[in-house]
Amino acid sequence: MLTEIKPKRAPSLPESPAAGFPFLRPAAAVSALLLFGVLWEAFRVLPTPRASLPNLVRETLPLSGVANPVTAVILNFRSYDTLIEIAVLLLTVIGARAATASAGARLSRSVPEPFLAAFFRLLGPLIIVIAGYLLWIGKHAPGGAFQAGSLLGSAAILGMFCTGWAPPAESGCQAAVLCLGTILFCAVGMGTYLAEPNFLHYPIPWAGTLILVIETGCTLSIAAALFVLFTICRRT
Amino acid sequence: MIERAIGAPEMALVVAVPLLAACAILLVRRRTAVLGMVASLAIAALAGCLIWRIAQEGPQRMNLGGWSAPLGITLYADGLSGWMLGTTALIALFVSVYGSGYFHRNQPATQFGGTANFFWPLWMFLWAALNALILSADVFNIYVALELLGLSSVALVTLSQAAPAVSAAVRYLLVSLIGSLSYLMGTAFLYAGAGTLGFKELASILHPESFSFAALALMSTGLCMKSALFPLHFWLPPAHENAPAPVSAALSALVVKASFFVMLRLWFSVFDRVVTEEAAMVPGILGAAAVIAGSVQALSAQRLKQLVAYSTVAQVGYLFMVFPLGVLNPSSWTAVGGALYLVSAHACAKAAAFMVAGNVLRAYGHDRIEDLRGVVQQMPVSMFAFAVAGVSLIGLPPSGGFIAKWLLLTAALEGPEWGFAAVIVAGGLLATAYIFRVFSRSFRNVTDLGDFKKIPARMEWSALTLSLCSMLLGLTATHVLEFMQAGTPLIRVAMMEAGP
Amino acid sequence: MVDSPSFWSTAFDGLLCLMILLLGWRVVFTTDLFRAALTFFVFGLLVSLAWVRLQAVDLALAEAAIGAGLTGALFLAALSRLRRSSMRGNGSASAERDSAEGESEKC
Amino acid sequence: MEPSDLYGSVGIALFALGIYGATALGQFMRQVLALNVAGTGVFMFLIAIAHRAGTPVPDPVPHAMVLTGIVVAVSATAFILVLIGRLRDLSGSSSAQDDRDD
Repeated sequence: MLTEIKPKRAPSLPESPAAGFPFLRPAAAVSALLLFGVLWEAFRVLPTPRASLPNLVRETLPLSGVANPVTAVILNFRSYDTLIEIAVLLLTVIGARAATASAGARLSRSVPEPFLAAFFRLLGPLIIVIAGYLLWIGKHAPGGAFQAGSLLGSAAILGMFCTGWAPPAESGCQAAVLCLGTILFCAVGMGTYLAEPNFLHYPIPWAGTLILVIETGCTLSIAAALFVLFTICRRT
Repeated sequence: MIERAIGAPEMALVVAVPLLAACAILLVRRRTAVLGMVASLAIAALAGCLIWRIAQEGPQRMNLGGWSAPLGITLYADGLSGWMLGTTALIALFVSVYGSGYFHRNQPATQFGGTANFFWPLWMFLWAALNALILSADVFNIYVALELLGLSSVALVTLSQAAPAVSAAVRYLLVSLIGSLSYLMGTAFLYAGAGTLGFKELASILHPESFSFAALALMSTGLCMKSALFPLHFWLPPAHENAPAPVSAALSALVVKASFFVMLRLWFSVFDRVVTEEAAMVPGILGAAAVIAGSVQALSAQRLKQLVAYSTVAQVGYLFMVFPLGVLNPSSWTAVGGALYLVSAHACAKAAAFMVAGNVLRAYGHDRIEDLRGVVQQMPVSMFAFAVAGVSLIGLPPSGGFIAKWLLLTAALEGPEWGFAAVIVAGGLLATAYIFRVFSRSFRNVTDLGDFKKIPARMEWSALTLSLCSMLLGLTATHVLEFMQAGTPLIRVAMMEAGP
Repeated sequence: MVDSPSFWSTAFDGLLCLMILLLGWRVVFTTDLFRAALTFFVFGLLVSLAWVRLQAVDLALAEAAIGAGLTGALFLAALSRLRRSSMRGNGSASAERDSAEGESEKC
Repeated sequence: MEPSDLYGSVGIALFALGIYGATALGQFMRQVLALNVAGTGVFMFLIAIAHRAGTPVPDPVPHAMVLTGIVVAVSATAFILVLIGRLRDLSGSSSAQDDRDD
């Protein structure tokens, strides 16, 4: 069998599937073409959708606490997906840290350039303001926690390059920011049991506020997670 | 039975509590094992409450956020999910006990340069993902839970920090991501054609149309990759072999089964009117091939953990035979009951077997099968646990494995597909051969015993308890099968009962 | 929802789709990893433009920031890291580890 | 041809292309890149579906799915890149791979 053909000296080091399977490429090419053909045909004859769900979202939107339908779906109607997704983000940071824990690696500092540092001192606050605006505007218009969080994360990465600042490898504060989104989400979900009989069931008058609280936590966690993942990726 | 409109709160808590526990462990960073054990007990207790409720009140349905299904996400727990949840809780509890010994600070830390602290949060994430996957009744939510499951499994594999483990982890992650993407594309087609994501709504809308066939094929391929069905199993043995022993136990016992369970749900409820007998033969034949191929590879394995990992490939093969057997005998509960029984019996036995392999590896520094002479003299508890687990893996009475294989065999002989019966019997014979290969070495009496390091007693006893559980399962079959049918999870059976 | 697509908008869509497909092809089939990562960045930007055409502005924003920007940056960071580590690795390589080296070449 | 049909087909093509790359290519980094192309294809398909829904504003549910998917994809990519880097370090440095075999 495929996996049994191993070199004698390092039997626990598995071969790449491509190495043990000479006709892999043609087989993969044929199946990819087949895949495209079948899916395209299925897409071509797709029945006209009954647009019930978009209408349902529009009708229920006033009850959701926000005016942007995408935000309403992400943080109210299907908030449980987002809870798990924030957990996925936290998990990958922990996993990346665990994988590099025994590496004894440190971040190589980039040499700061005075011009870039000054530039960032100007740009940094601006980005933070824009991220806050994106977070706030997400209630009514395109924007929200994900866009704001990724913007903040990119700003931190930019700041690292421009000013030569390196974050501490691991600190309690960093862990707290990383966990903030997950903790807030779970806490709100369990807290809603005080008023309503379901998990994550926001009382309608509170919905807008609760969503904003969760979004703020998620923005910070997303920014921190993306930034930390980038630094681990860069570490030597 | 009537479903309660407001589901049991435990349904959300079995996901939220492990996530919160993971965060708490990350933030406190001291006495992680104590925190982890407390959390494990709490989660297991919550799962127990939920199972009790299902037994008392019937199936539970929870509309998360208060939004009912086409708009929101629904969690659903019937007898099948309750059984899976219970199996998960049982195995996970003992994996926690075993892990607290395995990653103990007095144990040789060189192998895990400081990564032991990461075991508990990652393990909590894994448990949350398993529970989320079992309870979810929404195809897109299952995608997110699958990602959580795949990533946490891979992260746990890398805890052993050696190059083979990381190499296996990269391959595992690649396969897992390809599988998730395939599943997601299937979800997209499902939404494009049916306009909803909830199980119940989909089941009433879907008909044999080209988009539903495309979705079925894409989702099933993704899930088969994740549960290592035969030609897509190449990633499993290296990953399960090189992971730390408690992780191997959890991966083999639970993670592989979770994606199988999702596939079972999809085929027998969501896609019930779409699946054809020809389509059902595909996973069935691949499963039969897996039984033979996995067993043969287990026979030629050099090391104990490798042997146990290949045995998982074979046992997963049995599970996939449920698709032809279930579709061909639509009125029959036997095949599905047998598969679910096998999930639990195999989970207990396989977790125990991996724990024993880990004990041997820890005590002797190697697990080469040829050099296992005299192990029985030094580790009688572990080897007894392996013997009991082996009986269940082979499927001898009175083990849980026997009941499971008996049910599958009965289902196979009922229908026209008696070929599957032959494979089931042949798989049992091959399993006997590879299990006895271990015994013929380890029971040999020797006077010059090798280097032996003492291991914590709980590592031996948790293996023994789990293997005894797999034996105990053989004695309670009637009650279990009755519980599994709570809420008549299979649409076909429900329709049969309601009359034509 | 689309008021009779005019010739020009259809032509623009077609051109954009062609370029996206071409760049996707280049990402997959370029052997030089550095160039592939850069191509992926441009590919992501074009994709986000396509999403604006499909009235998904917020997603286009997210794709440009995360899908193109951050993923591209991650690839470049990982590549520079791999180069550094291979430079160090070659110094102490020995014949004993041929198979291991072969494995690492595949990264 | 409606734009949603056009972009939907492109999404399917990118998906097939990426799946080919992720299975057939021999280097891990290239496989990960191909996987990202496949993911982008799926997202594009979903957005085309949302546009196709026949309502004045696109269907927000696929949009939410894509936003979730993008974040999951970037975190998975970062994780696998870290693992690949780690693998390179381990197999390039002293005998980490044969500590269990002899």
